[in-house]
Formats: sequence, C-alpha cells, structure tokens
Amino acid sequence: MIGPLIPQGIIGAEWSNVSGLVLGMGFGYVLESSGFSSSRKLAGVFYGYDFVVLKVFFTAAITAMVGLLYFSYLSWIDFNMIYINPAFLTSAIIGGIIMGLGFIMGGFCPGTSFCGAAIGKIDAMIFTLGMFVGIILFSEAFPLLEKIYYGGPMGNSLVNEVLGISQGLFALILIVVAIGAFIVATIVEKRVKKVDY
Amino acid sequence: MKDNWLNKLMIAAGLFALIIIIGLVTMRKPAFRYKLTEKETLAAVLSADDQLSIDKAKEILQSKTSEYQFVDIRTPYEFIKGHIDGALNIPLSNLFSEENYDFLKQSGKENKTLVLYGMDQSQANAPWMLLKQLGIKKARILQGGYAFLMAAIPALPDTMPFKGYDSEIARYNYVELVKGLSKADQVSSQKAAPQKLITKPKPKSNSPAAGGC
Amino acid sequence: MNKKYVFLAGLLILLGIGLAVLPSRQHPKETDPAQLINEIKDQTRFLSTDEIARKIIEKDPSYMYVDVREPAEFNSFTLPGAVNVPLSQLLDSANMILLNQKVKSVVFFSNGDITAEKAWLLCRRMGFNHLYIMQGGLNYWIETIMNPPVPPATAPSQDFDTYEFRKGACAYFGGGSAATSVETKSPQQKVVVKPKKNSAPAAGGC
Amino acid sequence: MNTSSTEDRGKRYLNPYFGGFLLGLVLLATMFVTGRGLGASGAVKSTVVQAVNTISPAHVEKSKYYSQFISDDIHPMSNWLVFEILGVLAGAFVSGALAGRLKFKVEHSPKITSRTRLIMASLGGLMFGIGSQFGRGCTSGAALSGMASMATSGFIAMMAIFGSAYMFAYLFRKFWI
Repeated sequence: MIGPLIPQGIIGAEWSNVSGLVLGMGFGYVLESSGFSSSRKLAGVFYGYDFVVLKVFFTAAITAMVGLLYFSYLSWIDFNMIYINPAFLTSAIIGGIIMGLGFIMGGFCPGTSFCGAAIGKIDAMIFTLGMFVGIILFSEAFPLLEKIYYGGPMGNSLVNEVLGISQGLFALILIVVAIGAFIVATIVEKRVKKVDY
Repeated sequence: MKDNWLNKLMIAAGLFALIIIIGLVTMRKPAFRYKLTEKETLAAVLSADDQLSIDKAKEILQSKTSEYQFVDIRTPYEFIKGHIDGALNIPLSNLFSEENYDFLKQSGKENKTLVLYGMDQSQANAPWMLLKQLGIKKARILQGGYAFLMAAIPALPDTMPFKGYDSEIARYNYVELVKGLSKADQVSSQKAAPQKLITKPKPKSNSPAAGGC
Repeated sequence: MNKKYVFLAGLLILLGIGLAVLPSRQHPKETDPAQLINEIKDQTRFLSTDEIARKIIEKDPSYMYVDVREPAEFNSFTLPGAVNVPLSQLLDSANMILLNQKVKSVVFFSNGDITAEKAWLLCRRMGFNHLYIMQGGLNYWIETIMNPPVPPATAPSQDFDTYEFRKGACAYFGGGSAATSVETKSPQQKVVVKPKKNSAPAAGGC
Repeated sequence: MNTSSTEDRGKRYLNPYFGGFLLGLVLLATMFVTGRGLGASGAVKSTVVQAVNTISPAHVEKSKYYSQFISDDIHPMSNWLVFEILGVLAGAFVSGALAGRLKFKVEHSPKITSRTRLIMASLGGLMFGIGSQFGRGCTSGAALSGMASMATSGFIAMMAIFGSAYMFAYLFRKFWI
C-alpha cells in the first residue's frame, strides 16, 4: 500500500497545500481547455446542442473509478482511506434540485465558474460572488434548515453496497451505461440545430 | 484537427490500460490468505473440538501414534531444557517463515494433526487461531500448555480429571473477595454457587482467597 | 474516425469486464494475515493490570473495557464500568458497532487471557484498531491489584512503589475490609512493609 | 496545428473524451496523493468561514453551522481546497492564454442583454451556494469525486443536479438558445 500518499504519511502534511496548488492547476487547465469556461457551452447539454459536459463528466468519473479500483486491487492505494462523503438522502436531493436550478439559471457550476472567472468572463465572476452570498445566507439560516440538512442519513455508504453487487460489476454497468449515453448524445447532437456561441 | 486529439487519446488510454495490465501480471500473490470466515472461526474457537485435552495428550504419548505432530513454539533455549517427546521446535518468530509454513501446510495435507503448544496455553493461542484461519484445518492446541502437561504426567495412571490447566476458570470467587467477607461466609457461599468456585489446588493461591484481600 | 471510438469503447468495456471478473480479493477492510502474524509475535497487544488499574482510577475516558465472559459471570463480578460482550455473541451487529469505534481504545478481558485474546484476534482480523488485552485476565487482576503480593525486603525500590500503588488501587476498588485483612496480614506488617509511608500499615492488608 | 484565424483559435477545445480522460487522471492523482477528491464549493465555504471568523469570531462560535468547520480547522487538509482553487484559477488562466481566450466579456445569448445575464448568473450562484451546502459539495466535489469513489452520495447528487436542471431547462430556454 503506497497511496494515498499524504494520509499514509509518505508525503508530509506540509506538502498538502502545494499538492493542492499543483493538482488544482491540472484541474483548471483541463476544465478550461475542454471548454468548461463557457456558460453557453455548458448549458448546451440541457438543450441538446452540445454534450461536452456529459462527455467530459462521465469519461472523467469512469476513468478515475476504473483507475481507483485497479489501483486498489493492485494494492497501490488503500481504498478505505479515500474520503467518502456521507450521504444524507433528503438533504442531497433537495441540495441537488437547488443546484440544478442554479446550474440552468447561472450556466456554471462552482468549479467551472472559477475557470470562467480566470479568463475574464464577467458573468462567471458574478456567479462566484453569488455563491459567497448563498453560503452566508445558508449559514445564517442554518437553525431553520438543520432538520433538512441531517435528513435521511445513509452513512458513508458505497453505491455498490446499497445495490448489493460487487464494485467491479457496478463499474462495468456504469461503463456500459456511459457508452450508451455517449452514443445517444452524439445522435442527438447531430439532429439538434447548432447554436452559435 | 479533431483526429489529432483522438490519436492522442488512443495512445494515452492504451498506455493507461497497459500500466494496469503490467500491474496485474506482475502482481505478487499474497503469501497468506484467510480460508475461514469470521463466523467459521468463531464457531471453531467456541467449540472445544480443537483443544487437545491433557488426557488425550497422555494417551497419544503412551501409544506413540504418528498421527499427531507436536509443534513447540517456544524458543530453542526453552525447547532444549525440556519438551514433549517427538515434538518439533518451530519458534513463534519463525512459525510463518516460508519453509516452516510450507511444512505446516504439507503436514496438514498428509492427514497429520498438528498440536501446537507453548509454555502455557495462552502462548500458543493466537498462533493456533491464525493457522486455523489460514486454512490448516487439522491444527489443534494443547490445553494448558507444556507446563501443565508436565505437571500432569506424574499422575499418568490417575484417572481423576485434572482441572488446573484452564486459565479461563475463575480461580477466585471475585464477589466474595471484593466484599471481603470472612472465611466462614465464603465456605457457605461456596456451596451455594459451586461452579463459580473452582479453586486451584495450589496453596499459594488458596490462602489469599481466604484472606479476603 | 468511428473506428477509433469503437476501439476506445472496447478498451473501456474490457477494463470493466476485467474488474467484474477478477477473482475477488480479501475483503478490503480485513487486516492482512502477514501483518497480524507480526502483531502476535510481539507483546504490545497486552496491557498489564497495573496500567489498567491506573487508567480506571484516573478515569481515562479513552478506554473501554469489554468483558468477553458470559453474562452470568459478568453480572457477578467485573471491572468497574466494563461492558459485556460474550465471545459467542461477538459478531452480532450491535457489538460490531460498539467494538469498531474510532473514539475509544478497547480492552478485552476474561478470567484468563485466552478468551480475551480470541476476541482480540477476530476483531483485529476484521480491521478494527486500538484493541488490547488485559494480561492475565481477572485472575491476575485479583492476584496483583486486589491482593498485591508483598515484595521481599531485598526487592528494588520500584517494586515497593508498585506495591504501594497496588494497595491504593485495591482500596479504590473496594477490596477487603480492613478488619479481616489486618487479621491475616498483621504478622507481616511490621516486618516487611517499608516504613516509607506511615499510612501504609494502617491501611491494612490491601 | 495550423491556425487559420483568431476566431477559430478561440474555439479550439479538446476532444471531450480526451478532456474527460485527462480530468479523470487528475482526479485519480488527487485521490492517490491526498485521499480525497477534487472540489470547489468547499473552498468558497472555507473562505466564508475564515472571513466571518476574522470579522466577528463571536458570531462564528454562536452559529451552529460555522462552528462545525472552525473546530475542523485543526485538520491539516482543511485549507487544501482553497489552494486547489487558487491552482484552478492559475491553470485555467494558462490554458486560456495559450488558446487565446483571455478577454473580459459577458457571454450571453443574443436574445438577452448583458444585464439580464448578470442577474441570472448572480441568482444561479446564490442557488449553487445554498444547494452545495445541502448537498455537502457541488458538481465537482460531491458528484464527480463521489462517483469516482463510488460513494452513494455522489450518485444521488449527480442524478439530483442533472435531473433538476433538465426539469427546469424548458423554463429558461430563452436565456440560452
């Protein structure tokens, strides 16, 4: 077991911020060069004229998942030390709905808005400011929202455990679903009128 | 233009897959794997089947059968000072070395029953449980260990059950001890709850129990 | 161009099939047997009765004491604050939650240390951390803490320190009334116990 | 790599699958090094908490929500996301500069004015700010990283975000097409 490097103490914790900077640069570079700094390109996925979000998002998730599973199989990384976000069903669904609404209104998600802001998109900068205000609002109203925030706890569960299948089988299913989605997306893209942006 | 990116992707994805395949091919098989599940282990541990009783050990020693192989896990120094006849000395620190472990697996296959023992039972307990879980089905443990077998051997013809070997038997009546009641009271309570009060026949431990504290 | 996409999709599906059919390895949460072997070779899993007595007296909140004997025995006597998890019910889900916790260290004990060690080994195998065994079990607890042997006069001074501590601990755990113990121990008192502390003989046999 | 015109240059994006593959590698590297996924909204939250803490520490202590994260600050990784986002800004800037996309502008559909677009963007940001707290992460933190590590929360977040966006897409069509 070599990874994850910092939690295992192979790299000192003082390097964590440096690693954040370097990995963040990679993240930002890839997002921007894939076209995620353009809100109209992002919104295209919801109107069928540009499926770049779907393609990038699914390819990334699958690549990382397959890599992670193989790495853990080969004992290169300790899967148990990977941080798993706790699932709170009610809270996650409500949050997801609000975020979806925000996505279609603002045309960005937080990561991409930073990319847009970095190359001078003023709407992306405004979006980022809106986010700050949103988080402050949420924090101030937290006593009222606490019940929802902790609603439907499911623990740090893995999706394959919830479904009762092995990790590998789930990965295979997801790969097949994703490839199907890519094919459908390509067909839809050809049919829908191109939007110039 | 687009094709250019696609070529790069193909090369990169191919490399990615190659790394994984190389990893899979060169992956070392783990030397040890659990063969029993936790539940099976617990069941094996709870049943007394895998504990070789002192009486049975005496029988084996008398009959000199080759079905049983005693394995002494103490240090060579202790082994030289005295050991069970025909026992093999594999110190705990070497028990899982490649050749010794292979030997243990081999004798397991040959239908030989391995009997692990240390100075006392608790010394051999964890190694025995591990061997069991690693799939050496015929591993057993000598109840009470070497010290108690030796203590019991002079009494070989004696058929009286010898209880002193089991350290899990409460040697003291804890409740009475803590209450600090007098000797007379203890005797009466001994009658009330006899299974609680199996006192070791050694005078050393008996007297403090009587003393109350 | 389409061919290249087909190739990529095929590659991805192959990798996925690989994941799905690879012989499943050990449950990832389990401790590797090789590591467990190393752990049983050293003695760090044992806590001495003195250490435990000290922790209980100091009310150290980071330790939980687990009695693995059957309830009948647990009910008649156990360590202060201990919980009962009989070995036969060790794998019950409620007990798993209790034992697999990150907050407290778990100290197993039984009459001896064999049963406790069985619980320890099983829990360690399942990947739980911070587990210990009380060395010698309750029998040894009684011998050392509740009824500490008086060290011979020639023993080094730390033996007497330990003895002093044990006597204090014994009083703390409510062992023996002064009356009975003075009776039995009185012949030794003046001879053996170092007159370092005046309170020592007065406290009686404990 | 011939460049015909500046307009063409500005639009030359990576093949989406190649971009996704690279993003997956970055995510994998992140998990390999730090044991956690990428994120974005967490950085904003950390900044907000820090800012409020500097202005009025008493308020942070009183607030049930802020106080959770202040105690967490002992953890060495707590500021990791902030540095990651600084990296994102730098990386995106480099990529934009190389591709010639650096330009101050408001991107919007020809059917709406810049003002409308900016109002919508600020509302969208507000929504994302609130939603990401409920969802314990945004599209990158909860959905992308969560899916890669097979977390249930990641799949719930992904389905909820995209489901709701598709649901509301019709209402907002004139802002985009």
